[in-house]
Amino acid sequence: MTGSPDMSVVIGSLTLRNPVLTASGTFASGREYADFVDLSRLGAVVTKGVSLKPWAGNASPRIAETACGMLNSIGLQNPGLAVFTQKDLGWLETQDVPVIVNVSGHTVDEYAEICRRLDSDSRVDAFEINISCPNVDAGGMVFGTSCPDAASVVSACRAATSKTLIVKLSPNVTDNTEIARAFVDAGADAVSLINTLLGMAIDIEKRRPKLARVVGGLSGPAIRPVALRMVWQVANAVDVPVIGMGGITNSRDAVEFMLAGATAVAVGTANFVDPTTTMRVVDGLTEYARSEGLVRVEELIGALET
Amino acid sequence: MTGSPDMSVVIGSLTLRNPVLTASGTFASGREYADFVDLSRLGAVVTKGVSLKPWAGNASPRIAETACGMLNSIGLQNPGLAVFTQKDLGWLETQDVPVIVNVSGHTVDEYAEICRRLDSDSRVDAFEINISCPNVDAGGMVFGTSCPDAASVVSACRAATSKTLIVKLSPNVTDNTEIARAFVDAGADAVSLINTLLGMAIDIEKRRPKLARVVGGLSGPAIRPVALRMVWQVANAVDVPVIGMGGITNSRDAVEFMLAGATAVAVGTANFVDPTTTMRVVDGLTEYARSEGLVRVEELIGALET
Amino acid sequence: MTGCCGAGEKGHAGERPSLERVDVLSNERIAEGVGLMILHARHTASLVEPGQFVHLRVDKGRDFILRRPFSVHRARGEQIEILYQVLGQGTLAMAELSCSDDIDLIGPLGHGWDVPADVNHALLVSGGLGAAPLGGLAEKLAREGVAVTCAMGAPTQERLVGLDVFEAVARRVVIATDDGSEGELGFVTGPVERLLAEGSFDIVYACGPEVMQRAVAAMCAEVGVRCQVSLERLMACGIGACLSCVVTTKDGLKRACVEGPVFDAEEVCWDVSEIPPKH
Amino acid sequence: MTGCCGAGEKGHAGERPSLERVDVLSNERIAEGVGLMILHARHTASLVEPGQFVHLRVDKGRDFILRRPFSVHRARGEQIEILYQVLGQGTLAMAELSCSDDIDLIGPLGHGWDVPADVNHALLVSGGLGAAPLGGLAEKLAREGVAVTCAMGAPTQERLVGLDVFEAVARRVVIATDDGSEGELGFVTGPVERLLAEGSFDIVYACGPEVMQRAVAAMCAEVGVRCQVSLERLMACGIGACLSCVVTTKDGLKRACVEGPVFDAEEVCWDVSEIPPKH
Ligand SMILES: Cc1cc2nc3c(=O)[nH]c(=O)nc-3n(C[C@H](O)[C@H](O)[C@H](O)COP(=O)(O)OP(=O)(O)OC[C@H]3O[C@@H](n4cnc5c(N)ncnc54)[C@H](O)[C@@H]3O)c2cc1C
Ligand SMILES: Cc1cc2nc3c(=O)[nH]c(=O)nc-3n(C[C@H](O)[C@H](O)[C@H](O)COP(=O)(O)OP(=O)(O)OC[C@H]3O[C@@H](n4cnc5c(N)ncnc54)[C@H](O)[C@@H]3O)c2cc1C
Ligand SMILES: Cc1cc2nc3c(=O)[nH]c(=O)nc-3n(C[C@H](O)[C@H](O)[C@H](O)COP(=O)(O)O)c2cc1C
Ligand SMILES: Cc1cc2nc3c(=O)[nH]c(=O)nc-3n(C[C@H](O)[C@H](O)[C@H](O)COP(=O)(O)O)c2cc1C
Ligand code: FES
Ligand code: FES
Repeated sequence: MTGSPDMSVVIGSLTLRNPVLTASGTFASGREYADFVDLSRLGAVVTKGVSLKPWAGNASPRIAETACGMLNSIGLQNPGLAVFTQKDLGWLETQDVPVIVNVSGHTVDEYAEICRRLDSDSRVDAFEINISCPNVDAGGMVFGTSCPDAASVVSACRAATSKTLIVKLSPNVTDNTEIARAFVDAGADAVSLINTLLGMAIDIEKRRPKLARVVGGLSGPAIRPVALRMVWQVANAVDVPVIGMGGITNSRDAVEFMLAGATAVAVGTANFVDPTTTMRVVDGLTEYARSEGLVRVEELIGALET
Repeated sequence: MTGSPDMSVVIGSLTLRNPVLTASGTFASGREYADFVDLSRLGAVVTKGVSLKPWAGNASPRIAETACGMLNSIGLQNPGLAVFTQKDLGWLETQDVPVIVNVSGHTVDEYAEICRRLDSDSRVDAFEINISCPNVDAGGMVFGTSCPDAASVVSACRAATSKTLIVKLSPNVTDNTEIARAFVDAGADAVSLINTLLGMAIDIEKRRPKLARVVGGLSGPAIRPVALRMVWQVANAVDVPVIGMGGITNSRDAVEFMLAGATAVAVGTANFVDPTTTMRVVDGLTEYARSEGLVRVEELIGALET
Repeated sequence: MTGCCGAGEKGHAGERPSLERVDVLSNERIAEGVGLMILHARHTASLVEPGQFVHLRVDKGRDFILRRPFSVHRARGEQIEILYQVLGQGTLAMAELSCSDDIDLIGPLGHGWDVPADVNHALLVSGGLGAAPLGGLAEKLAREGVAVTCAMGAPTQERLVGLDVFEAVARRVVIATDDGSEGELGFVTGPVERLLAEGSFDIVYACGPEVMQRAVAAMCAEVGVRCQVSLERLMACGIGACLSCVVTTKDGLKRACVEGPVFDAEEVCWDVSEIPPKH
Repeated sequence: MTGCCGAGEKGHAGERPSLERVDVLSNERIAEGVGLMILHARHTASLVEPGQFVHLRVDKGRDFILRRPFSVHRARGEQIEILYQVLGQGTLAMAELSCSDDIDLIGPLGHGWDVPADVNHALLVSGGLGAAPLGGLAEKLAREGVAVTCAMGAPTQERLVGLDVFEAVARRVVIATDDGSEGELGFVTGPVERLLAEGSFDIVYACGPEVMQRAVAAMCAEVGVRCQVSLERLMACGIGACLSCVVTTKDGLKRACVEGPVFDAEEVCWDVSEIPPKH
């Protein structure tokens, strides 16, 4: 079609047909959304976090609603790598969409082992290393907030795979730019942010936390300004592509993240609200690019004037 | 009145008639709110940040609205200590309410000097040291995110005054408990939190930040879960009273903060939405204490069951 | 443009949930704190089975963001009925909807009541709004020639809902209220125990507060009668993707939105408390 | 319970702003993208001076939280009129209000137009919705025997508002539209320049886009005629406490919500850009 902008973007060795991804843990592996979303129109599917062995996750209640947001303490419940490889990758193979596997672990070795085992699996296009989940005791955010530890996870994964390696950053830190630089030095091809902000809610009648685990991760529109600020800071600090997320609900939000420096964006909590959100974002972003007369959507990346 | 709960709480050497304060910068010195609020029914007025010399603040636009919240980059505009002492304290003297002066500075000496000059002023009941403002380049958050620097501000202020010293914490850090402990060691009688979360918003038509200063502080209901979590963490980490704030809109929110461990609460952004919010919170909190059969509202402090 | 999408993608045209814009046909207060909303939901109405639910969006432009799950009380023609209790901001917003407003829903969702082929006489036990997902079941059982007895519990007579539906099709309806303002005084578990002792039921369907369901499940186990329950969990996605709604079962964690909300009572690990705090 | 509170606390009973619950008496689309809302605001209506504004709350339970400032177009009896342009979520929510809805406002607020005692002939210059705060001023001037001439600018004839009010009291009304669909083609600054050249005005009151006000201020300075302008700033509190609305003046920063929105054009440092980004 003449006049229609080139929507593709590049992350590591991957070329995505457009910059719209799903945020890990909010889209499972996509099967549940296939009734609402044409997966072949997504930039990529980012899977739910997968660990080597099955994880049971946290006790319920696992979610609580907050002003323009929600808290979750799912705790990376997943059936483990073997089931994931068979069931989820088996299904994703039948879909025409790049697959980014979100990797969780309790130890450096666990993270690396998952990358190693999937390195030769052609159904996997990239890894997103989740060292920033606020909902697990060992691993997760403990790694994500301390530079040396986290960087060693990244180095180990780098050594284990030649596929595109994305590292997901925690927002619960003083300075994300420093951490992002350490990850890039350790071999990350791209960084993604933000994971959820650690938060809490209380039932005042019962005088108990609304989440069984007491604290959980805040996501949704409420966190968008914080996410956007961090994407802007990190995009200005590193030379690799940044995948931006946090409260994206429509294509206008996606444009904000790209202007701030994101090469791609991911839609998370908004999938729960409207399961067709990713499609609306793809359509709206394309329309915006067209109306702004862009040849390539990449022209938006970091195009903020300050 | 028999059966009515004792609403007073103690912060340092101050006994407040109830736990409801105003959050600095959202209530000026109270004069503008006197049409809507009976100041003698507040626990205390916390003034707008005051610096030694006049500060011009940041360029406009200084605010932007976000989902269930707002960004501000006022930048501590204030006429300086001399004008403050004459005008604001002069007016506050005529009101029957304790006064907590929020102190800003560019250097350790500036903070201490303000405390020193006001130490003998009987119109001042306590200081809140703001080393956590995200909106000024020197001072402010730079201090608030680094332990040794911030602790030296607190020590210097401690040496300069025998009045109650409250230190206000930044939420933009990895671990607030560590910082809070350092402040208490340096002489703080209480800590208050949270200040605003650093955030950003973009006008996609103009491709420019919505705030002239690019980034600003996020406040309002959106940040409440993060604020509550931090109050809970800090209250469990230090032995001094904690003043909780961040998105408090009604008395139910105030109860959440007290259950999480706050001795007092402050109402900020909600004043802009409904200038009578503090009065509603005082009434609602009293009613809640009564309906729960409390003798003293203090029974709520940290009464969360986890 | 989004409208009813996706159906058919998997070759099961019409059997999959879809996102449907629906019109409110009526919305009335029918008991103390309880509303009955009738929606024109062509797709869902034609497919929904008793015990399934819809995920309603009532939050557009509001300060809360999640959908709210509601059982379909009854489906008739192109319409579905929702019986809802006004509890918090979501249901308050629902109560403000009026005829001609349009909202959207995802449906039909979940696994509804199973009716084994050999069932002759079923006992339906409801507590409060637990009557909601049992309405369509009662009608279906009656249509299929299964004898239906209902035991209904409610706090007060003013808060008893669904009675007309049950009375129209049930052989017998027994009522208990906490204050005795209708039927006998006490919990519904009293009459249930007596009814079970009569020994004529080959299945029990229960919905209501989780403690009530648990007690009914225990009584059924005691007398060896099959029992199905419909469990409530906090739900974000409603379609099986987020894992916020898990129920601990003897086979591990199951999602209430896909594998439930109806579960075999025997399957459920009742001692694990997962009930969301309700006022 | 909160209702109209505070007034009187300072002994200026009735001269202070108050928080007022008000009923919407009517709310109609009167031009392309423009609504006229009439509110029953007893307190504010009795006190408001031309050029003052009210801070409207239209956000209850919505995903945006701040009030929205609007000039009072005209006050009559216990009613006030608000002329508003639908721009974003706040004004969209306003457009959805209907008769019998109740909202709340803080008012009257700000410093309105000053009418010096020696004024004989005033020129009122409006650009688009700039007509809003000038409506009441035109009527007041006419009542006080001051001759009024109006120069109105608008993008198109469909978006010209306030004409009837001006025509009822003004000696002369000159119109310019960007597309020439009403009056002359071009910006309102064209006719203003010619009018000023006539030399009969002893004051100019201007409201509209800031570039227009700035241009008018410059022309007035040129010919030595006093000029007042009404400036818009983003406002959080609206009552002088938050410092979000500052205007850079020759005497330093002033708050548009208290010292303004009307300023002496000479006072304003026009080269400092503080205009909020409007689409
Ligand atoms: C499959 C399913 C079917 C349901 N069917 C019905 C029905 O037919 N009629 C009916 O009245 N209610 C039904 N519910 C419960 C209904 O979803 C909640 O009452 C409703 O979401 C509360 O929304 P709210 O905004 O008014 O309350 P909120 O302000 O969100 O919460 C009020 C209280 O209700 C609890 N609550 C919130 N959401 C849920 C939820 N999803 N499940 C259980 N408790 C919740 C909260 O923890 C809180 O204590 C069903 C729930 C599920 C999971
Ligand atoms: C003292 C004063 C009097 C005003 N009187 C009128 C009036 O009589 N009629 C009228 O139509 N408008 C008036 N305005 C402007 C009006 O307040 C804004 O258009 C309105 O708040 C936009 O709200 P929204 O939610 O629809 O737009 P938003 O979605 O909030 O924003 C849409 C656009 O309008 C801009 N905007 C938002 N708030 C303001 C504001 N307070 N001032 C200026 N621009 C803003 C935003 O930056 C954005 O670009 C006045 C403003 C002030 C300060
Ligand atoms: C229910 C839920 C589960 C999540 N699970 C994961 C996960 O497994 N791995 C991960 O890296 N992030 C996980 N996240 C974080 C999201 O991917 C995303 O970073 C975050 O929610 C912010 O985006 P949003 O505001 O658009 O949801 C989860 C978020 C939610 C809400
Ligand atoms: C407009 C504005 C100005 C503020 N100015 C100050 C200040 O001068 N000193 C300070 O310590 N905090 C300041 N704050 C932070 C508030 O006191 C409070 O910590 C924060 O807004 C969170 O509370 P809230 O969500 O209730 O507003 C300001 C906040 C706002 C919104
Ligand atoms: S609600 Fe998301 S999996 Fe059940
Ligand atoms: S709007 Fe707050 S000072 Fe003007």
